[in-house]
This record gives sequence, structure tokens and C-alpha cells, in this order.
Amino acid sequence: MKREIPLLIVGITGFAMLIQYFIPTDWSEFIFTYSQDWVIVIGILALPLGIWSLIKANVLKLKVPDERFYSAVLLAGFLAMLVTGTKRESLEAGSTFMTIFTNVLIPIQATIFSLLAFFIASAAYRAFRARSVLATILLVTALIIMFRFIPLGPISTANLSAVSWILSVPNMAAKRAIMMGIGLGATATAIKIILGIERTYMGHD
Amino acid sequence: MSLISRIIAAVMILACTGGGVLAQTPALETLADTLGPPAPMPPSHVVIKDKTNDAGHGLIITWELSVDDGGGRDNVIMYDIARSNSPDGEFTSRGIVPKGVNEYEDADDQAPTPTSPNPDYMAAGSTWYYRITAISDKQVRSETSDTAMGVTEENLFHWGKLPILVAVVLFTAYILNFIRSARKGKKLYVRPLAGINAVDDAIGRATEMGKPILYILGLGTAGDIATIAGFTILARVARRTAEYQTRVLVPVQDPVVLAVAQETVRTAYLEAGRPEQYNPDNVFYVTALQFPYVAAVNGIMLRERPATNFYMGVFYAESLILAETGNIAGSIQISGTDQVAQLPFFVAATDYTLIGEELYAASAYLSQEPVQLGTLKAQDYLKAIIMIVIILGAIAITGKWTFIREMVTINL
Amino acid sequence: MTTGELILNGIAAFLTLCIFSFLYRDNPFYKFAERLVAGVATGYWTILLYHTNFTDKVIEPIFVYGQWYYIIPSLLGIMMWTRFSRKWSWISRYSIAFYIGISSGVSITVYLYTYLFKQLQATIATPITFDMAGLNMFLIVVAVLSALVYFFFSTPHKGVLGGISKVGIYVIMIGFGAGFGLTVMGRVALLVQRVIFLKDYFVVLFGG
Amino acid sequence: MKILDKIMLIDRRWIYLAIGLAVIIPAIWSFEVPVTVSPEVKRIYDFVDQLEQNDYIFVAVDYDPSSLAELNPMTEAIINQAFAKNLKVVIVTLAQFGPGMVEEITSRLAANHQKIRGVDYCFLGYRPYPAITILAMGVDFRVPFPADYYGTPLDSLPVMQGIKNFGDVKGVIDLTAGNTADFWLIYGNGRYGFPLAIGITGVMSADYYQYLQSGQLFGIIPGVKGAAEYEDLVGFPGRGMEQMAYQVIAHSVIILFIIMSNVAYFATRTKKDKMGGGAL
Repeated sequence: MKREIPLLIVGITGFAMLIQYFIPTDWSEFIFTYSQDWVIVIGILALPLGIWSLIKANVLKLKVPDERFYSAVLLAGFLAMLVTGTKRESLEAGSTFMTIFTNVLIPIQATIFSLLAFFIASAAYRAFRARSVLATILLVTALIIMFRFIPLGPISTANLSAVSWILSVPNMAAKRAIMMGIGLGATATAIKIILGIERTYMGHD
Repeated sequence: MSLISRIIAAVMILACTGGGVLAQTPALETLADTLGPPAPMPPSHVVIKDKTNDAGHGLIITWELSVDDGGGRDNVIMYDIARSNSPDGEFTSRGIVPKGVNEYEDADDQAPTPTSPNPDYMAAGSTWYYRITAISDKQVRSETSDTAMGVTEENLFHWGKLPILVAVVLFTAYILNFIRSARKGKKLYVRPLAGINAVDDAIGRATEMGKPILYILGLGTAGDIATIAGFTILARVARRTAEYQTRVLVPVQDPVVLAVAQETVRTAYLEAGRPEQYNPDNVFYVTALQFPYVAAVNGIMLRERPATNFYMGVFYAESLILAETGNIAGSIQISGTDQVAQLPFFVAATDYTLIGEELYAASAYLSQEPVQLGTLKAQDYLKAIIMIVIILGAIAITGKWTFIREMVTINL
Repeated sequence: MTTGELILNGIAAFLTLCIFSFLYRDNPFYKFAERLVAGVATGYWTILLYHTNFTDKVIEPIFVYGQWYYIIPSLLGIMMWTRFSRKWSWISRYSIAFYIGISSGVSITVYLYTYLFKQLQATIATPITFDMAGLNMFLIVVAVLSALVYFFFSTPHKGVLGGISKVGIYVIMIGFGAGFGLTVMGRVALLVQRVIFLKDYFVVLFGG
Repeated sequence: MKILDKIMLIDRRWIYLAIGLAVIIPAIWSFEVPVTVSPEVKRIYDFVDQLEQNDYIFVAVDYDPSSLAELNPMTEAIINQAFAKNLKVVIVTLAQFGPGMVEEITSRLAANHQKIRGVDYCFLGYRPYPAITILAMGVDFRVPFPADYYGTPLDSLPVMQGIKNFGDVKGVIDLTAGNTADFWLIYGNGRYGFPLAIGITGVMSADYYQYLQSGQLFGIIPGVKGAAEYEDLVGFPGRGMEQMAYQVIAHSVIILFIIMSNVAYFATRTKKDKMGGGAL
């Protein structure tokens, strides 16, 4: 009852969605859109679980002297967005809500994203050492591709032909093979989930 | 030819009814004046068939080209397709196609609603009448073709998707078959995977160091298959950590993932016989957006200094930010994702990487249950079939035979 | 810039620097920005979902359009809240079951179509002719086959198969090297944008 | 050996500093860097270069402002080249938010080259549904575009006299951020067989090199790098070149670090690699 019926539900809904794909009628189309809405609605209504988890952890930390300030900042940021965002119009440009979005969220997000420029360099420094055949292949390919920016006269011209070949032949082949493997692996896992063979995610008592 | 013209036709309908690509075509008035430029001969033999693989909202109209299209006076530049709901009713233009094309797909599946009535809607089982006119380069219209009739029909199976159905049935059959033979006790070999073998060592290391394990499920939802594979691996990891009494921290960014991850970890502690040691606060929600989530996880890595970081699931650009920060913190890192674009970064920056399909195989490996290992065998069989199709297909296409390629082509 | 804009840009510039300070080491400024953004992002997400998806998929269907059948997913969503109670939390498994069942059923065909059939079809689309292009097509076929062999799990990678699988992992590594090398440009461009943002701000601030 | 040991265990913050400087320095002092031209870019340049005065070239500007940073430099370089050679240019856009951008670029460049709208070039405008628009233009430009972007009927434009469809243009260059390249390949080159080249964003470029191999494209301009190359060839340095300074320095820094790392690695190889890391 606590585990068997949910597993049965997984099997039935999964099978229904699988069959739906092959039936082109309006009915079938409706089931598809409607079921996608189920997933969306469950996802939205589950949000209080996340918020509760976040609030609880940070309210508890308010008692820890070293953490107090930071948790207060987090809670203040959260509340500020809730208070300024109550009206539908607050999603339009110019509102306090969107001003915070533009001047706090956007710059921080963009800056974290840009940290990648530094990390891609340090990762290359550490990983691209010719200590094995595989590492050497990785290193040489990445170097050839990066060298396309370096102006070295005739060497560069030859290098650019190599770049174009690498991209269209081995790189393309690698991508395709990895994708086909993923296709098989994901399909097998999904079939196992529907058949109830893969059920770890469900937990039990 | 026919596929292309179908696509043209489909797009033309949209263009003429909704977007109005060609709505600005100059008025195509007929020049009845016999002294004017000559009118082309009309197209003939109009045949109307149901559009297949649909819910009954479309018809395919074919005709024989006007004799002045590519021959005769050679003055046809396009055809106008007109429709009516009765043979004597008013015929209105549904679209045009360029010369040389003898097929048009007329479809409209926008059922009318109280707010948007749609008189052009083609209901399943409705009857329509068509006439085709050729138009010359001087905008002179031919006489109309004979009127032809067609009835829309609802189809119950999408034949264009047949190859996928065959693959599903074949795959399921193989999986069930290998599970059955595995249950009978047949021993199955699986080759070692470095990333899997490292899991136990990594947990042992955390125990020795007295530091926690950090388990990242990525940015996928609980419905993503890669995330579900991540849950299975999490269950194994959590079970070991329960046995060794090591903490496992799971920061997540989706509330449903939070619920499932908590349930997974709780069950793992239960199975390890230590339910009292399970702390639900170790699986916690951080925030929903990608980079704020990354910022928080980075902070955890540098402050908690986990002995081992796992990355299992769907990852985007954050893969390298996380992996490099984990490296700064001195953690051993094991990663696995089905995001092809992120694999290079995991391979470069983490100690072990499960590449694509290996992530899905990992749960079977870790369980060592014959039932799970059986599915790996099924995957290999499918892979062998794919390889045979590639070899035969490549040979066939070189000999200009397209039948193998067509066999694996999906016509949506 | 007006004073207001100057202040707002100043906040953005300050937070940008807070995040960059992480490169040196973890510090209170980074921690401040990290927590602030976690709070703001959660608040933003909550409000966004409330005004968009929640209104469109729960409130309007049920209360405006009278689509009573939208009550079912809403009930399933509310059943997730039983997780607040240890005793009743098993009820949430019903919701999770629908969530995962629907997603898995849809995934099967999506993965087979995009990841398998489309790739398969692309691999056997072009004839192998006796020129450079044909040679490359031949090489692609061979490379795809050997990379697929690398993913065989149930056979030992020894002998001929071991050799092919080795070629396969080489091919895969070339792909990874190329992917890594190609990405550098985009990442540098992101950093350039932030640097130019800071430069423009300081130029205005100090009247450079 | 001591120095090499230190290099092996270099504090990553030195790497960060180097990358930071590589980006900050060009932001303060802008300068030009030399570029080496790729064969696939050179072929497009040569193609346009060998055309005779008053030959027609067709340019499709199929991107929205979100990809403007990478693609505008290409569009400008190509139109600059065409105007400088006194070619006639026909321009279309299949991107919804393209027209304003195209209008701005063409009128600015036309003024620079003393070219007259309707006489030396024609901007057809925008139509949705790329497949049908391309097919219809293959019949006659006047089918989808009875009038140009400014509402003048094509028949009354001097530049459009005696030109009917793709058969009358020497080649088509598509500047795109994504899938419109597929439409041009299938419905354009595939059906009407005109020479086709594309300029495309860096991330998308890898997927299109296969069409170079198969001969369906005669050239590709990939990302900022390609744009800078084209600007270099045409001799009108612009935004592409500007962005190149950052890229060249940053790439050089990373390459230098990789080389250093390997030198140190081989020199100290007898010792255990203490840095760890890397799945290999």
C-alpha cells in the first residue's frame, strides 16, 4: 500500500505515456498536455518543501554567532523579494522587484558564470599533462583547437585545416557515439523504472 | 520531392492563414481580355487523400501539372489551391505552391473556442472540396481544375514512428529475457569501471579523515532519467556512509528532488540498520537558480572541506566551477553526467568520470544484482544491432540504396 | 548616470567584486554575496512561479475556466506537503509516482528519437566515395563504431575488441579535447563583459 | 630542479592573476593583434573578391540582436567588401527582430560608401517561416516580397531590374545564430543549387563543418575569430578585431601555462605527481 501502489502508478502512467506517443488523435494529444501539467503543478506545489528547508536551516543558524549575520542577509533577501513581488505588475521593468533582480541577481549570476574563464585555465594547467596516452590525446587536441587564435603565419594556416578536420570528423564521431550510448542507457533505465525493477528512488519503511 | 513539398505546403498554410508570408502577393486578378497575355492551361486530375498519421485535421491534395508548367508556353509560376465546404459554395484560397510542385497539404487543427472562432478548422470526418488554378508569370489565372472531394480521417497509429516502437519492443524483450536468465542463476560478466571501483575507496577515505561526503545531484528535475540514476547511486553511497558513520551532505535545487533524495537517504540508513542516525537536515534545499546554487555549493566545499564530492545527474556550465572548487578544497571527485557538452570538463577536473551511458550503468554495477546486470547485457545487444545497422547502412548508401536509412528514419 | 543609477550600479559593481574575491580565498564578502543571492534567488523564483505557472495552471483553470480536472494535479501537489509529517509522509509517494511515471514514459521515446535514431540516421546519410570527403565519411563511420565498442559492458575488453575499444576511447578523448578547446573563447568573452562593466562604472565614478 | 618543482605545485592564484590581466590590459589599452586566416573564411572572401562589378550577391541576416556581438562584425565586413567592389547586394532577414538591425547597418555602411538604396542594394525585409520564404524566393523574389522593406515595389527599384530569383545571384551568404542554416542548406542549396556559405556563432560552428566536407557549403565564418579574420581580409577592422585582442592574449596565456606545466612535469617526472587531479 505504501510502496506497491505507487510503483503500480509509475508503471501505469509510464506505459500510458509511452503508448500515447504513437497515437496521433486529439484525445492522445490532450492526455499528453494534461499530464505535462500534472508534472508542472506537482513541481510548483512542492516548492514550500524547499522554502521550509531553507528557512529552517537559516533560522536555526541565527542562534550561531558566526553565522547570524549571513543567515539574516539571506532571510532579508528572500523577504525583500516576497514583499516587493506581491503584485502581478512587479514583474514589469521599473518595479522595485525587478530593480533588485537587475542589480543584485543579474550581476552576481553573470560574475559566477564568468569565473569559468579562470577555472578553465587552472583546470587545463592541472589536467593537460602528458602522463598517459589518453591525457596526451586530450592535451594535444585541446592545444590544436586553442592554437587557432595564435597568429603564427604558415603554421597557423596548417593548424586551421587540422581544426576544421578535427571538428568535422573525430569530434563529430565521438559526439554521435556518446549520444547513442546515452540514448540506450537512458531508455534502459526508463524501461526499468516503468517495469518496477529500478525502484530505489521510491524508498520504503 | 514529396516530403519537401509537403513541408512547403504545411508551412504555406501557416503563412497564409496565420503569419501572412504571402498575404502581400499582388492581387491575382484574372485578365479575361483575350488580347492580354495568354492564360496557362489548368492543372488536371486532382486527387485528395487523407493526411496520414494525424488526428483527422488535414488532407493531401495532388494534381497533374499544367501542360504549360515546364513545357508548352512554360509560363506557369505557381498554383493556387482553393477550398470550399460544398461543391457549389464559395471557394477561397488556402495557399499557393511554386511551379513544379504537384502536392499541397491543407491542415488546420485549431478547434474553435468561444474566444477564437476558427471557420477554417478541419474537424475529423469533415468533407471538403478543392479546385486548383495555375497562375502565369504575368499573373494570369488559368481556368480552375475540376472540383475534387476529400474527407478527413482520424488515424489511430502514427506509422512514421514505427521504428521507435520496434526499438522499444525489442529493447523491453531483451531486458526481460536477460533478467529471466539472470534470475535462473546464469553468471553475467561485467567489465570493471574505474569510477565505480573508486566509490568504496572514496567513502573509506572520508571515514578516515573524519570529513563529510558531498553529493550533488545536478540541475535536473526528479523526472530526468540522469537524476534518477543519481538517486540510485546516492542510495549506495548513503548506505555505506551509514555503515561507516560518515556524514553525507546533499544540497539540492528542486523541491521534488529534495523529497526524493531525503527518502532515498532515509531508506539507505534504514537498510544499513541505523535509522536513528539519519538526519533529514543533511539533505537540504539551497535555491532554485543555477548560479546562486553554485555559489552556495562552493561555499559549502570550502567551509566543510568534504573528503569526497560526487556529481551525478544533469549538469550545465556549473560543472567546471564546482569541480575546480572541489579541487581547491582538496576533495576526491567522482562525476557522471549525460550532458555531452560538460563531459570534457568533468574528465579534465575530476578524478573519475562516468561518461554518458556509464552513468546509467553505474546503478547496475553498484547493486551487483543479477536482475540489474541483465539489463546491461540487453544494452550491449542493442548496441551490437546499431553497429550492424551502421555498417550495412554505410555500405548501402555508398551503393546509393537508401532503404536502410529509410528504415531508421522517423517521419514526425 | 543619475545618482540613483550610480548607486544601483555601485551595488552591482560591489557584488561583482565580492564574487571575484572568491578567487583569492573564501572570505566574508563572498559569503555575504553568496547568502544574499541565495535569498534573493529563492524569493525571485517563488514570486515568478506564483505569478506565472501557479496562476496559469492552478488558479485560472480551476477558478476561472472551470476546468475541474485540474483539481487532481493540485491535490497531488498538496499531498507533497505530507512530507512535513513523519507519520504521513508516505502519502507523498503517490505524487512522486505520478511525477516520475509520466516523466519516464515520455523520456523513452524522446531519448530514442533524439539520441539514437537521429544520430544513427546522420551517420549513414552520406556515401563513402573515393575522394577526401568520402575518406572522411569512412573515418566517421569507423570512429563511431569503435567508440560504441568502448561502451560494451558485458564483454572483456581484450584481444581485437580491446584494441577497437582503445581506438574508441581515443576518439572520445579527441572529442573532449575539442570540446574543451572550443569553449575557452566563450568563457573569456563572459569575463570580458564583466571587466568592461566594472571599467565603465569606475570611469563614470571617477570621471575618467 | 627547485624552480620546476615549484612550477608543478604553482599556486593556482597566479594562473587567475594572469587570466585577469589578460582581460584587463586590453580593456584599458586597446590594440590590434594579427590574425591568421582560415581556409574556410578565405574561400568566402575570394569568392566575393573575384566577382565582377555589378554582379549580384545575396546576404541573409538571420539572427536576432542577442547574437549581434558575434555576427554583426561579419555582416558589416561582407557588406563593406561588396560595396567596396561595387557589387549589387540583395539582403533579406529571416529573424523576427532582424529588420531594425539590418536597416541600421545597411544605411550606415551605404552612407560610408556613397551607395544608394534601391540602386546599389535592396533590403527585402522580414518574412516568417524560413522554409517557405526561401522556396518562394527560388521562384521569384517578388513572390514573398512584392515590395522591399520600405514598401517600394521591387519592380520599380533599379537594382531589381533583370533579377528574378537565386538563378541571378552569384552566391548566398547566410549569417545565422542557429537553425536557419539548415533551411538554407535543405531548401536553398539543396533545391536551387546556388553556392552557399555561412557565418555562424562560435558554439554552433562545430556542427556545420561537416557540410564543408560534403561540399554543400563553400565556406564558414566561425564566431568572433572568423569575423576578425574577415575584417582583416577586407581591411575594415571593427568589433571582431577588438574582441580578438582579449581572446588572443587569454588563449596564449592558457597555452603557455599548459606548456610550462608539461615541461615541469617531464623534468620532475621521477617524483610522484603530487598535484593529483584529472580522471586520466
